[in-house]
Amino acid sequence: SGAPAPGPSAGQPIRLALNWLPEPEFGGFYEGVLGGHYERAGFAVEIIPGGPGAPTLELLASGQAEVAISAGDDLLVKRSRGVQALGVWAAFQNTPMGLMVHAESPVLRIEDVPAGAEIAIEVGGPFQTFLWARQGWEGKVKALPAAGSVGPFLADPARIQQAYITSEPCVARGKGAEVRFLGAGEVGWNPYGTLVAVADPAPAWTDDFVAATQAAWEAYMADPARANAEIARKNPELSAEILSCVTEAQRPFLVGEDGLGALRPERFDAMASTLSSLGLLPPGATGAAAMRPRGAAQP
Amino acid sequence: MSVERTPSVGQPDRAATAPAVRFVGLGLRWAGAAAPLIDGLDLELPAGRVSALVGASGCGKSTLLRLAAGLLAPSAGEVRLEGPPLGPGGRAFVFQSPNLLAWRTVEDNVSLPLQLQGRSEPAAVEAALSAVGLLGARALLPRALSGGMRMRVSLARALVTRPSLLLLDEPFGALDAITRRSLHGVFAAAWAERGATVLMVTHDIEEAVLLADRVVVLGGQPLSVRAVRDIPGDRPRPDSARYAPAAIEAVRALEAAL
Amino acid sequence: MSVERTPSVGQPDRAATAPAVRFVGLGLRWAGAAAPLIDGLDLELPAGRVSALVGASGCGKSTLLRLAAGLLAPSAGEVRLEGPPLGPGGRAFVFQSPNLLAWRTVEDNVSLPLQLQGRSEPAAVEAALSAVGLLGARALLPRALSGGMRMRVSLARALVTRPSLLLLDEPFGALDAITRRSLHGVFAAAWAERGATVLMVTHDIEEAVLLADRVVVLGGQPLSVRAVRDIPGDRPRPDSARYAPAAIEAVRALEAAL
Amino acid sequence: MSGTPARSMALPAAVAVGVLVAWAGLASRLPEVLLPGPISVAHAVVDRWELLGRSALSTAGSAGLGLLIGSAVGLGLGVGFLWSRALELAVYPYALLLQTLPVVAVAPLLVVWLGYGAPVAVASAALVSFFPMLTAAHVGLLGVDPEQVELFRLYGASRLQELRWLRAPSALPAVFAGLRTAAGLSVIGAIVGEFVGSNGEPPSLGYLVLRSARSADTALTFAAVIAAACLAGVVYWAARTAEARLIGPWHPGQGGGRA
Amino acid sequence: MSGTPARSMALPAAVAVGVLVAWAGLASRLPEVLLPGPISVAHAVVDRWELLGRSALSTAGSAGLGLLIGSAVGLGLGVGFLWSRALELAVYPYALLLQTLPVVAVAPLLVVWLGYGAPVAVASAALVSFFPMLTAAHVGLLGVDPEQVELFRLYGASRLQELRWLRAPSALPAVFAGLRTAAGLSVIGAIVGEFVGSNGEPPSLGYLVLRSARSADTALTFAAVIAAACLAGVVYWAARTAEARLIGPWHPGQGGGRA
Ligand SMILES: Nc1ncnc2c1ncn2[C@@H]1O[C@H](COP(=O)(O)OP(=O)(O)OP(=O)(O)O)[C@@H](O)[C@H]1O
Ligand SMILES: Nc1ncnc2c1ncn2[C@@H]1O[C@H](COP(=O)(O)OP(=O)(O)OP(=O)(O)O)[C@@H](O)[C@H]1O
Ligand SMILES: [Mg+2]
Ligand SMILES: [Mg+2]
Repeated sequence: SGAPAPGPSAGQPIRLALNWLPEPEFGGFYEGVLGGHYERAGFAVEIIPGGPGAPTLELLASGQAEVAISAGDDLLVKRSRGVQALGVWAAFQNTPMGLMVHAESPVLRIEDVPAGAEIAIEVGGPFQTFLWARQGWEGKVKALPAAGSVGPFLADPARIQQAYITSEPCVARGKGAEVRFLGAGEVGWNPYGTLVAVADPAPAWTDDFVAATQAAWEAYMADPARANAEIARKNPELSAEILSCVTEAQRPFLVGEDGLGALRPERFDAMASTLSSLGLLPPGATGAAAMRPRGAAQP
Repeated sequence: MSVERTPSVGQPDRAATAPAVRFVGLGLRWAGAAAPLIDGLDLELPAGRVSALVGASGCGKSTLLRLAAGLLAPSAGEVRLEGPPLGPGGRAFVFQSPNLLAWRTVEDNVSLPLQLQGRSEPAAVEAALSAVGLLGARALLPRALSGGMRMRVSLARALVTRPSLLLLDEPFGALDAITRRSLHGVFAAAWAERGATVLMVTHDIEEAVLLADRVVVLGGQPLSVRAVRDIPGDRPRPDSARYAPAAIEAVRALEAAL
Repeated sequence: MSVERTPSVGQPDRAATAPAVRFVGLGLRWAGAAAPLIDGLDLELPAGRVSALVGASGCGKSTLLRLAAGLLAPSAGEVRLEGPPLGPGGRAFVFQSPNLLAWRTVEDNVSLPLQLQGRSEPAAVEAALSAVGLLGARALLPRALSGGMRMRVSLARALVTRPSLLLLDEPFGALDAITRRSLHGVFAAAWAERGATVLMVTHDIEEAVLLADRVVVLGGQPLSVRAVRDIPGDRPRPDSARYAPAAIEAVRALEAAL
Repeated sequence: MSGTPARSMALPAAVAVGVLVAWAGLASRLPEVLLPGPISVAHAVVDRWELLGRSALSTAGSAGLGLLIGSAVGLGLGVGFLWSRALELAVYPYALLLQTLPVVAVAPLLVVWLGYGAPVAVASAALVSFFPMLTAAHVGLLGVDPEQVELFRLYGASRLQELRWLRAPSALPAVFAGLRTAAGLSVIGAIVGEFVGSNGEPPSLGYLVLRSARSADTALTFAAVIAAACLAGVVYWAARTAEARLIGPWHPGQGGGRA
Repeated sequence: MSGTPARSMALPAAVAVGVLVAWAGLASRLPEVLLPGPISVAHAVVDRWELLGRSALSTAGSAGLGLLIGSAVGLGLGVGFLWSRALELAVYPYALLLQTLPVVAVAPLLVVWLGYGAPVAVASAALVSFFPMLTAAHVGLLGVDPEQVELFRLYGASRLQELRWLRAPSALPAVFAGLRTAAGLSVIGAIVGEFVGSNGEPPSLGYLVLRSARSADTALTFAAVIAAACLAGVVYWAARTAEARLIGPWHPGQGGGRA
């Protein structure tokens, strides 16, 4: 970044809305606060945990958050429905989403799912729509509503279930099940995860915030202990085993071929065309405008 | 329930199917009341006869009728119905308020007691309705009736099963002189036909003397029998019997006891 | 609402604060009824006087009282209250059924009309209760009252505001002779004190002749006036006035018209 | 005295216009994904008319059947409670448990037992509609004139006769009041059941709400919500009509009694 | 005639034992993650006592406040409907809409307007408890003895006086019947609100159900469900007690009127 960005006034307040409960998938943000990365960059960050269906982009759009954590597909769809938001950084280079099967299952890759199988999944969600369209599962594989519990999965060794690498596999392992995680990225569904979004047009402090975030996440990757302790405090239902299981399991998904945090316009365009082929975006939609490369000139 | 039945013990002829009503050492105390309403009352009302109960407002006449019907359990003593057992339609009660089922027409209110015994006797219903002069109102709902009409429906309902024990709580209270006189006739005819034991609460001593074989004056706290007077002479008596010197004397005497 | 008020036009003295009630070409047809109940009825009931309405059960007496009170709108004609305007407590109605509020004690039922006018007059309530002999029952709820006691509460409620227009629908119907006689006294005293216009429905012609200045016999379908008879002599009349030859004659004549 | 028909329709019309204007105004200041405006919802209704219709029919079936089952169980239990205080003490805690049961919590169980599709929706509708009916029956059957009970006793009426000819008719006003609540609840109950138990075959309003919410198609979500309200409206007015027919002629609360 | 206390407690005890045995039997044949047995649920209750307690308190607060708001709005609207048929026609459709509104469908709106946490739960509880109260008020206020209305008219009582001294007390039995339903609904309403609008601060039963379901801690789910039912039980019995106090002395349905 060559041009000297106008320095933010001391303690620029940032409300950062998470799209889930405090968990390791947000570890870097906690590290950013605890390790003083944000403070040193002139930000006073308040992390607002979310929950199921947390409307983070909506909070951003209605001015109740300055930074919203979202996902690549979500951002594109909501932009098309009136949310003025811009992706500026992403923790997960590869989507943490995928399918989970029992370890003894003959299904080794998503393509192996046989006709007649049943998958518990967020029915009607973009991933399900994508899978059925792309894999030709329409009429062959049954989509069962995932009721937010891994109970039925554990009870049935033949069960296939939608999962996040940051959650269900570790829960299942904690319950003594051996499972295999089949990442969605391998079959072409790969939106960025834990995507940092700010208002569009981007506020002046964006680059400084992104830089601080990058530093914080690098620190978290190096030593997650302090942030994880904070996460455990905020989310006491998370057992120590699951916490460390998730922290390790998510690593490979965080760093992609572009390193940590990068955004590539082509991937947004690709996701946009995938979504429009699924009818979730108007035909011919492009995605690059939904992101801003690091250090882009201020409007 | 302390209502007991003992076998008939030589009642007069016409009482063959009707019970005598005997209150023995009867006591009643309302929940939460300081003093008992009734305390050790003894009274016999003969089988197959008409007994009239008179007494001040609030003294306990309706309560006594409820006890006789077995609708209220006495706190002490007992109510004995002496005579042949009563069938389910053998007993009838005309409550002080008409107590009609709001969702039934006049006709269906009157046929209720028959229906409860699985009987369907349109002729009996029609006869009862015509006796109280309500044939024209048979299809009306209670809300469209006048006060007196409601009372008459209640009377018809009581008569329709031709009961052996008839308990009447101020049945003619809200009726004009003519309707009343015609109902006296209906009542007398019903009685003559069946020879029922009748207990009738009335506030009208003249009426009591005209209609009853025995008039009981009640009063006091706790309730006691102030006077009992048997009225001689066969019934039904013509309305003019009201003006007979013996009747006038009886009325005077009973009023004095009130 | 067709109840109108016209200014006082030379009423007798004691009627200074009480209205005359005049029915002019009155008509009433119940919804869904084939024939009208009332059709072109004309009748005047004098101010500050007691008028008794008698007639067969179901002929329309209660309905006429409701019309006079403005509780029912006539289908034709009008009801005129001629005299000074009535205040909110200037009118009282004793319904044929006691119509008490189940959740209020006797005392609170009686004080209701005062309360509705924002008045609190414990002395007036106490006086009304004592007049009907219910001081001892003041704290009871209606469900613990006998039929006659309920009626007396309703009477006390009507008297407590000392109304100028008092509409009574069989107020003494369910009361024993003694209670009744004592209430006649109460009623007479209330009337003497205030000189109210009273319309009283009764089924008892003797009572009508004893208590009223004018007795109106109603009947027929549609309702018409069968006879009107003014009863001379100052009121309140002693109970013995019942046996005066003129009174007996009046009763006979009115019964004949019934 | 409810005024002329014209006057009585003026306020509803004014309110409807007011609601639409307020909605449109609010929507114009919020992103579409949060609150779509009336026009885009209308568009969604028109465009997806067939899907909405088919979904509404299927949800209506589940709600109706659930309401039927819930009412039957609720009214039956109400009679049981009438006849046995011990039964009431024994069963009421479980009735409360059922009323407060989050369907999500037992969704896996329901699905295992009933399979996917309408049965879960029916069960969920029955679960929520049963309690108001139970309460209504309980209150209505007990709230009978004691003197009329005496009348039935006097004639030696059996419990069943007392129920059939006295308590049941006299409980009707209370039961219909319960039915008004239960009618709407059965619809939302079915929808919640469809959230967790429907796999899109057949399409249902719950599935549609969930699906459109997931794909941020908020206009369709709102269209489905409105369809659900219309459904409830139909059940509700059917109940009101039955009520007017059955108890209108004799119950003071019906018809002309208005202030 | 409800028998001796001993007899009247025998059935509840028997049913309770029966339910426990059936539950344990069923649970032993199903995997723990689907249906935990009574013993593991009891363990969960004991182990997580503090968390359950804190969550229940927070949910109770939301449910109670929601019930209060819902009741106030429902009763107020009931009075409005009494006074204006036009208002009834104008507003009833929206009341129905609110009753059938899936909270999920408007969760983002609620969160944006109210923020995370208790406010969404309160709103959701108010949404579901308002309709039964509206219906109860509507039915109760209209179902008054017409002759008593005449009495009030005669004395020139104002609308407000008629409401306060006649219609309101005479509507109490119906309103309490509505309250019984609304009490339980407010608890489940709060829980549903917590599903969609809670971020775990403070912990609440809805959050706990969701959380434990996701982590397959079904014993905790069931413990939370039972806690919710207990909550509803407390509200319910409070309502019943108030009912017995307020209308018991004069209403036939109360106390001794049992068959
Ligand atoms: N709400 C109503 N709807 C239809 N018809 C009614 C209604 N109220 C009364 N009636 C009819 O009007 C007639 C007159 O009734 P009303 O109550 O005035 O009689 P009444 O003279 O007071 O009789 P009673 O002495 O028996 O009280 C009756 O025939 C009755 O059937
Ligand atoms: N359910 C009840 N609970 C308590 N007290 C009651 C109850 N019913 C009646 N009483 C009281 O019992 C007494 C007698 O009542 P009852 O109805 O037998 O009188 P009654 O002689 O029929 O009077 P009336 O001629 O006025 O009808 C009254 O003083 C009344 O207050
Ligand atoms: Mg009596
Ligand atoms: Mg009358």
